[in-house]
Amino acid sequence: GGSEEGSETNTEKEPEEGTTEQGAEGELDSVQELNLVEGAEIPSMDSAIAEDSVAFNILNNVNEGLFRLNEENVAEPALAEAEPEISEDGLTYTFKLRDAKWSDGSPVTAQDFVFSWQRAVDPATGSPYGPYMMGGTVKNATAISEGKMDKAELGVEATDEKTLVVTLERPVPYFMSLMAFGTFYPQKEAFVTEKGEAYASNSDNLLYNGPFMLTNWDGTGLTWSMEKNPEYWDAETVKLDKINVDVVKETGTAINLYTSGEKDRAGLSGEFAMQYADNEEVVKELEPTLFYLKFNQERNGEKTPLANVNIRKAISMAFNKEDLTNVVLANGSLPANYLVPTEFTFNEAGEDFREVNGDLTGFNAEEAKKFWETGLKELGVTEVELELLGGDSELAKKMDEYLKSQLEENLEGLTVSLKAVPFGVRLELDEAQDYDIQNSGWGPDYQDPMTFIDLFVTGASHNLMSYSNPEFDKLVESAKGELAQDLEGRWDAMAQAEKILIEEDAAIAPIYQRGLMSLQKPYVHNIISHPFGGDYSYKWAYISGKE
Amino acid sequence: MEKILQVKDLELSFNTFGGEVKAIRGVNFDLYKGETLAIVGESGSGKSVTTKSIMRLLPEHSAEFKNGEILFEGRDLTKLSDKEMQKIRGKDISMIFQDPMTSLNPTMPIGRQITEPLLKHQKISKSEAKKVAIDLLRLVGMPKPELRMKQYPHQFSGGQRQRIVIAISLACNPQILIADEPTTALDVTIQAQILELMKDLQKKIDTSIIFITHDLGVVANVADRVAVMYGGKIVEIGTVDEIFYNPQHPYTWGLLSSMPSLDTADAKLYAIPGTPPDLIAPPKGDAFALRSEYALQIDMEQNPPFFKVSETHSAATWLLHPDAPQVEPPATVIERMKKFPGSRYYEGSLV
Amino acid sequence: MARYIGKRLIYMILTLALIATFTFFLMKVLPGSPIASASKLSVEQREVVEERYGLNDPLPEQYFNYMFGLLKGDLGISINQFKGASVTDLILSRMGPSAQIGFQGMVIGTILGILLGMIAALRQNTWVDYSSTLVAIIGISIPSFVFASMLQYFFAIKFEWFPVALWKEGFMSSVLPSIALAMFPLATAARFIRTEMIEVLGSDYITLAKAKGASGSEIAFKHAFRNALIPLVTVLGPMAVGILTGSLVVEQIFAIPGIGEQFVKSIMVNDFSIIMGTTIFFSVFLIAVILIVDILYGIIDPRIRLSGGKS
Amino acid sequence: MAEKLLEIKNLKQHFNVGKANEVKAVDDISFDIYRGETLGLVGESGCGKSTTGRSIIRLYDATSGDVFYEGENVHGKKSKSDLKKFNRKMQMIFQDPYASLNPRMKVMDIIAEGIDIHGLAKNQDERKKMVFDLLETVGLNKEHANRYPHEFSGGQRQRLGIARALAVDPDFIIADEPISALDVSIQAQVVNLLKELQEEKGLTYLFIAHDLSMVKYISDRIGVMYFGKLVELAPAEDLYKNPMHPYTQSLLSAIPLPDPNYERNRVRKSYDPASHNYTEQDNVYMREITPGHFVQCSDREFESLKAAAAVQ
Amino acid sequence: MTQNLEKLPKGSFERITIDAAAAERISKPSVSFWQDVWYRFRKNKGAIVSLVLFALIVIMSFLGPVISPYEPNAQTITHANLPPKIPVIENLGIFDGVGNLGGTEVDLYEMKNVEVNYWFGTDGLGRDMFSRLWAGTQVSLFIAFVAAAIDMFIGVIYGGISGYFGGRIDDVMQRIVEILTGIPNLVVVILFILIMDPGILAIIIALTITGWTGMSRVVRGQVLKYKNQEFVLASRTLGASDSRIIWKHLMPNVLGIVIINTMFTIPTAIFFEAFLSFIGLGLQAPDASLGTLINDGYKLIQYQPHILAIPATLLSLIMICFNLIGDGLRDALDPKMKD
Ligand SMILES: Nc1ncnc2c1ncn2[C@@H]1O[C@H](COP(=O)(O)OP(=O)(O)OP(=O)(O)O)[C@@H](O)[C@H]1O
Ligand SMILES: Nc1ncnc2c1ncn2[C@@H]1O[C@H](COP(=O)(O)OP(=O)(O)OP(=O)(O)O)[C@@H](O)[C@H]1O
Ligand SMILES: [Mg+2]
Ligand SMILES: [Mg+2]
Repeated sequence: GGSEEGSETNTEKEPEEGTTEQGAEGELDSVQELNLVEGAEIPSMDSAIAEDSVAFNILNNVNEGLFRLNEENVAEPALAEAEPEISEDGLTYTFKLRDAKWSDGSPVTAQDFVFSWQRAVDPATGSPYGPYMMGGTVKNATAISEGKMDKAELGVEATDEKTLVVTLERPVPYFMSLMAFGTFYPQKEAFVTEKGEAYASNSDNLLYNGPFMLTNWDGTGLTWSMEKNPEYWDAETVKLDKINVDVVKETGTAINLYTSGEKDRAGLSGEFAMQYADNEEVVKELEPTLFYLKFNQERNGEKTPLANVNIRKAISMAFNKEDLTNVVLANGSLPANYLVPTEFTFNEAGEDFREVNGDLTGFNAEEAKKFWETGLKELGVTEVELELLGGDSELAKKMDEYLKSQLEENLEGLTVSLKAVPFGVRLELDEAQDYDIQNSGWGPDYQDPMTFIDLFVTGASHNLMSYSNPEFDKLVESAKGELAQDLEGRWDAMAQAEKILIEEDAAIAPIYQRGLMSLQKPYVHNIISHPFGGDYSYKWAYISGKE
Repeated sequence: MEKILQVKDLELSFNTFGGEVKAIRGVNFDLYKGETLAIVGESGSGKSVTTKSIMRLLPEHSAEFKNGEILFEGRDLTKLSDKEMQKIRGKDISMIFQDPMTSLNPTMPIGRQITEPLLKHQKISKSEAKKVAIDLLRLVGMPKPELRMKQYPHQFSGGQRQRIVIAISLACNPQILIADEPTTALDVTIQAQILELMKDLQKKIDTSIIFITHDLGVVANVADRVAVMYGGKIVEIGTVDEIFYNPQHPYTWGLLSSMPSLDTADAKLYAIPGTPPDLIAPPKGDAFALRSEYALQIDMEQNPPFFKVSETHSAATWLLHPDAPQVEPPATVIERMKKFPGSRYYEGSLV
Repeated sequence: MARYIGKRLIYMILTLALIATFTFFLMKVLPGSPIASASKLSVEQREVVEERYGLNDPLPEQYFNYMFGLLKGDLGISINQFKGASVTDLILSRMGPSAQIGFQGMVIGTILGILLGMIAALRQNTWVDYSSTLVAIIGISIPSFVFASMLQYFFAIKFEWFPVALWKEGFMSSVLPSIALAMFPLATAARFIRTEMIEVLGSDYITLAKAKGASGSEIAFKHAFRNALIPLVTVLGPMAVGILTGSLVVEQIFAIPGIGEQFVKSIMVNDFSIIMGTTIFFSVFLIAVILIVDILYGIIDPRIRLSGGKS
Repeated sequence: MAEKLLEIKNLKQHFNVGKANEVKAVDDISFDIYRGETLGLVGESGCGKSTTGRSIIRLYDATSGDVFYEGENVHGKKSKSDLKKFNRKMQMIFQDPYASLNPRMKVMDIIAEGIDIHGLAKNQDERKKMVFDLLETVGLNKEHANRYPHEFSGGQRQRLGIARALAVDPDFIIADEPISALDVSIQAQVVNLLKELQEEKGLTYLFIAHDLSMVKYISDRIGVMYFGKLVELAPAEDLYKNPMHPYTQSLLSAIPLPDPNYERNRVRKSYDPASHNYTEQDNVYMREITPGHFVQCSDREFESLKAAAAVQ
Repeated sequence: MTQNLEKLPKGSFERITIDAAAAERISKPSVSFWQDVWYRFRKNKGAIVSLVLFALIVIMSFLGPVISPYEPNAQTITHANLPPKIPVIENLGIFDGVGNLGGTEVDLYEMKNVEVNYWFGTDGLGRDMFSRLWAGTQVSLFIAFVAAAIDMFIGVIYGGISGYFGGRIDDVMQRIVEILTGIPNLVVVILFILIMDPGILAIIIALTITGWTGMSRVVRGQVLKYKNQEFVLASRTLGASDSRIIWKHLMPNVLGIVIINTMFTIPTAIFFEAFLSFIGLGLQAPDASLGTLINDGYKLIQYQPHILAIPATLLSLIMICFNLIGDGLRDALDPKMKD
């Protein structure tokens, strides 16, 4: 989850439809080996330190938390034996652990969870995701991460070997899905302390409790494997014996490796998507990742023209998203007129949040012009110059060029200057609020509309554009607080908030929801992709029909 | 005496951006066995080109034989293939160049440079060639030749380098040795040593030498016969005494008079006026006429043929034509020739 | 000779120290924090992290710590690209493939380039000359990424002679990348040698060699070659830089675990210690190449050997 | 003749001082040059002749020693304007007629350089006229002013060099092998020109060469150098007739003369510096043997030379 | 050697007097050094053709965007990804608007109902490649020339000072150059581009930072060679100041090699810009340069080869031109090639 880099569909993300099964489950091949590529190295395999998709993806396959997303992307008990007992107030969860083992043969205990969670919030660990995921959720997490409280006060407790009691700060309806996230995985204290600095520095300095074990990873290398973990409690389900991964940063190279049969999957990013659009082996998927323009209302302590709501509205309506997704991106992305992605969250009745809340804005050059003129009048100017900050990948640049041309064409008197910078620099500029408009993206951290909506409350760490609407804040607050257990009311509040954000305030201008395309050999079956956390599960995957 | 080389009506041009440079415009001479023929003449008169054309060392893409033949052992060198020519070079005819500083390969030990022609032309082993090379170095007066074989040219002085070049040229006991200003870059003392060395060696192996220089003192020292070149032609040829004591061509006169002798008094030196002819558009008639105070009308129109002065002496000047007015060589020349201790100048003995 | 090299080594260390200093302070003015997830970290956490990497010490202290570490061969630890990994180890592990393709590329390129240049010079102003010049120019006109992609497409996918990418089949894996890298030295060498050969072929000692009866090939190889090589040797150093510069593209396209590709990434993500480490490594390499070149120079040209030994 | 124009005292010029490859190019030489005379300087290649000339004219800063020009020390610390003044009085002609003219400049500008530097012409017309006059002086004509050096023959180029030196109207000219690179037939042109100019303008020359016959012809007195030292200095006739130092004798014996009969009978003397058998105690310096004839010798040699001279 | 001559006309043997001045006359017309260079350069066919071609490219880089009916940055998104189509030439089977769509060859113009022609096709945003190509050429050449000019400026001054004053100054200055070359120039350039806002200016400055070292070496070498030449000594004996010697004597002689060197720096600069755009540090969109065009195109090599092929060809042509012009100049300026 987290900020998405540019709009380039990173090769490391290789999702696909949850169901890619070609016909019925055929005969299994005798060799169950899968060959994959990754787009980047593994920066760290320490679940407390991990913050990138590569690491979370591997963690998802070599380790396991209390819950795991299943083939339908529903969180189901994994290391937990069954659904937890939840207290009336929704604040206390009691998990019973099943008899699972670490790859060294020792049992996974409740204490392992306590250790790793405490470790993750401890400021001394420097975990980026620990405080972020646990803060405001697990009791005392925020205070601990700020160094105001001892980590032992964290709301997690092992009452015995197999029982874990979690106390929350507030009721969290989506708490179970959080349990599938890497930061909440257990770590064996004895092992971690024994290894010390060397912990997680290579595949031998790690313990596994998931379907696979990481092997052949030297800590900085471009190649590694995952081998079936015989100690895994559900080893029966796992069919693959081995997964070989190589880091290939050039999409073209990955495709060439795929073509030559060395690799079984290759992502189609950027320009390659349209070239292979009609290929039979292409698998498409819609990701719950949304891209939008952030309008910075205050730069260097001064109000920007974007502080004017009409100007924002004008801009958000002034570009053709259909053309953008069909022609410029051409990778299965959808034009987005919303913040919470489609096919991401569903209510009790199984209705998509999107269907409930509908489109909140849209391309309309006429309307845009009207707003623009009103806005200009209010500002008392005829010309506006704005800087559009974006990523430096080919596709991001191309998209920004398109946006520039569209905006300038549809809004008279607007000049857009483009600024393409590497991801790191963009984060820096974002933090300093040193931009006018930013082409930005966000992927979910858990399966709830809130993962998108609370980004924009006043002062939120991702806001960074001086957007503030008390009404919006209140709605979010209530959804997080008093309505936490009133699922319907909460749902409505979030829908209301999204409306305010986009329709009324045009605080951001949604652009598109990312679609992904990749090539996958027909003999590969059942790789499951997930909307958040680790991108894939290979637990159920198998090879059939290659021989 | 046996003629070892005959150059007949040689004409050669260079094709350059500026046009066709007619560097050699009909050169005739014979070279006899064991003699030293000196070629003198001012800069650009075609001395080097003549000898280089014998060796066929001129740039192939620009130099062009227009006419004539060079007969060596009955074969016309101008018609030989490259392969055949390579067999002759270094073995039958070898060459020494003007500048000892640049004519040795700076990155090759001198031993290898000396043995190269040996290994190339004689069927001998490396160690034998080495022995021969050491002997050669000793012959040219190089101390400690064994040690010096492994050294590089920069470790030798100019005079020593020139000796090495001479050793190389003598390696295969050539029948003809062409020395193109071999001492110009050296100072007088070393020059004298080298000249003595060459004469000694000639006595030992009986080669014929073509010696190019424009220093008349050197000519007097080494030559048996002298050819004077001007503007791409030989204008006078004869034995060394004939040229020095009985010169016939005004250019030869000019040449002789411009050199001060050690007792020339305060009198002004004679200087040939003007500049050498432009060989792209050589003047009609006698090329020297424009600079000569003895010019005749006919010099402007027709090329003078060779007039025989004696069996061994001839000159290409209209002054020798029976109808031409009798002219005296310039006073300075007469003066000087008279003063020479061995002067054989007879007054009024032209023709 | 030993004294000369010793002196050069001391000199090398001085140069390196200056380069390290220069890069160090340059890094400090770079925008962006080396802590990638800065925005997610709380102020307290940030401090902890900065403390760990010594980023909040006063600048001079950081500098001296770094330089001191350098003396011990410690290039620090990676800040974000490989959290906590030793940069020295990282570079050592990535060096091999880069060095192999770099070296092979250099050797192939230089040898072919020399041949091409010699042929061109010996056949000056003929179609042979023109086409060899053309080959050389086209070689450097096509950007290396385009060239590498084409090599991959034709020789790996179409003809299946070599692996497409990855570093798994030993020498075979290194062939295409080496060829891609060879283009630059090839073109440089070809042009240099051609010019130099023409010059050398016009010199007096070549005429003397001809006068000895040496044949065309003897003249070219025995006499002219070594002399024409001398100036080429001096550009070998810059050429090695060219190879390093080109290698990141080639490494990326052939998915080779090399140092060049790694380096650009570290710049993009501001991984201070990797940038520093790699720069220093590159500089060491470069300076070493220059030293080797100078020694080579002396071997090829005896005139230099003497003065080199003296000074 | 008696007026000393230039006094050179204990001039030393060492290169790469303190290094392994130190060269004592000029090693403690002293001599005088009289107004209006030509002093020839001969010696084998590399013996320090050019260095002597260049040190005198301050192209090199002398390692030690003094040069007095009209009694004024020109090697002391001097202001720029003093130096400029001095530059006008002393000029130089160089050996290589090809290297001594800037190939990218027209003859007009080459010759006018001194005029420009010293502001000798009031305006362009005057400058032009001065150049034309100079060209005429050296036997060229004004058409040549618009040409580039490469269009001239060697002798003509050397004359351009002379014209350039004459432009500032000097009293003293150092001619550093002005004819060595020239063809014999052209050497005469240049030498004649130099002589003429001397007569006309009363110039003083230091004439450097290694060819004794030409030096003898042009010089009044001749100095012989050997390895950075002056070994003999005498009136030209005297030196030629009665060379005293063995090196001079060897030099003279090596000059080839354009006379075949003479050449056939020539006996060359060789010089071996070891033959002096100098010891540490020997006081070797220049001593006057006969009036005006100086030879570098030890006490012992001095006695025998004196005796020999007396016999003559 | 015949002595029997046919009868010669009367008066043949009259003595004539020759005017000595006439003998001194130089018959050839006066040519300046540069005329001479030009004369020799003209003889080099390759160089002349290159020069003409390059002039054409420069003219086209200004004219191209004007004669094309489309603005370089104007997007017609419905016309995206069209192959080249040129009215007359299309009959030859090339530039006929036929492109690859899902493995089959179809006339994309017909398919997309495009009435107009794009001579060099369009890119993914429906921009006219023809005008973009020339606009890009303009930018590339501009970068190259400015970089070369600055390079030349710094390199000449630096090398000149270092070589002329020599001694300790030279020592120090050379050490600095050594250190500068010791730092891989990629590092410096990338760091620099990160410090500055990316764009033409950053690229030019980055190129300038290290680019001049080569030039300074060359100039220093030349100055060292010339400063002890006799014509410089002559000027010194005349009392010339350092600046006079540098400007009047050294610079004109160094100029030739500087020009030649520049001929080779220009393509290097163009090339380096292309390389920067590969690693994402090139020009800012939507401006195009040959480098960015090639970089955009190379991923589409199989699908729309023209997007790569056209700028790559032009880049190669420019490189070839400069190299041949450089070679030609070197030959023409070589004093040994005196006719
Ligand atoms: N490679 C060449 N291309 C064009 N012209 C040439 C070439 N070599 C010689 N020449 C011309 O041929 C003429 C004769 O030259 P040559 O070298 O034989 O003169 P030389 O008598 O040896 O003079 P020097 O005494 O200066 O050596 C000259 O005008 C020269 O310019
Ligand atoms: N700048 C310098 N640095 C070092 N050594 C020098 C320098 N100039 C001259 N020398 C050396 O000083 C010695 C005398 O040189 P100089 O040029 O004065 O000799 P020369 O008598 O003029 O010789 P030539 O007749 O060849 O012109 C030579 O050994 C020379 O190598
Ligand atoms: Mg010659
Ligand atoms: Mg000298």
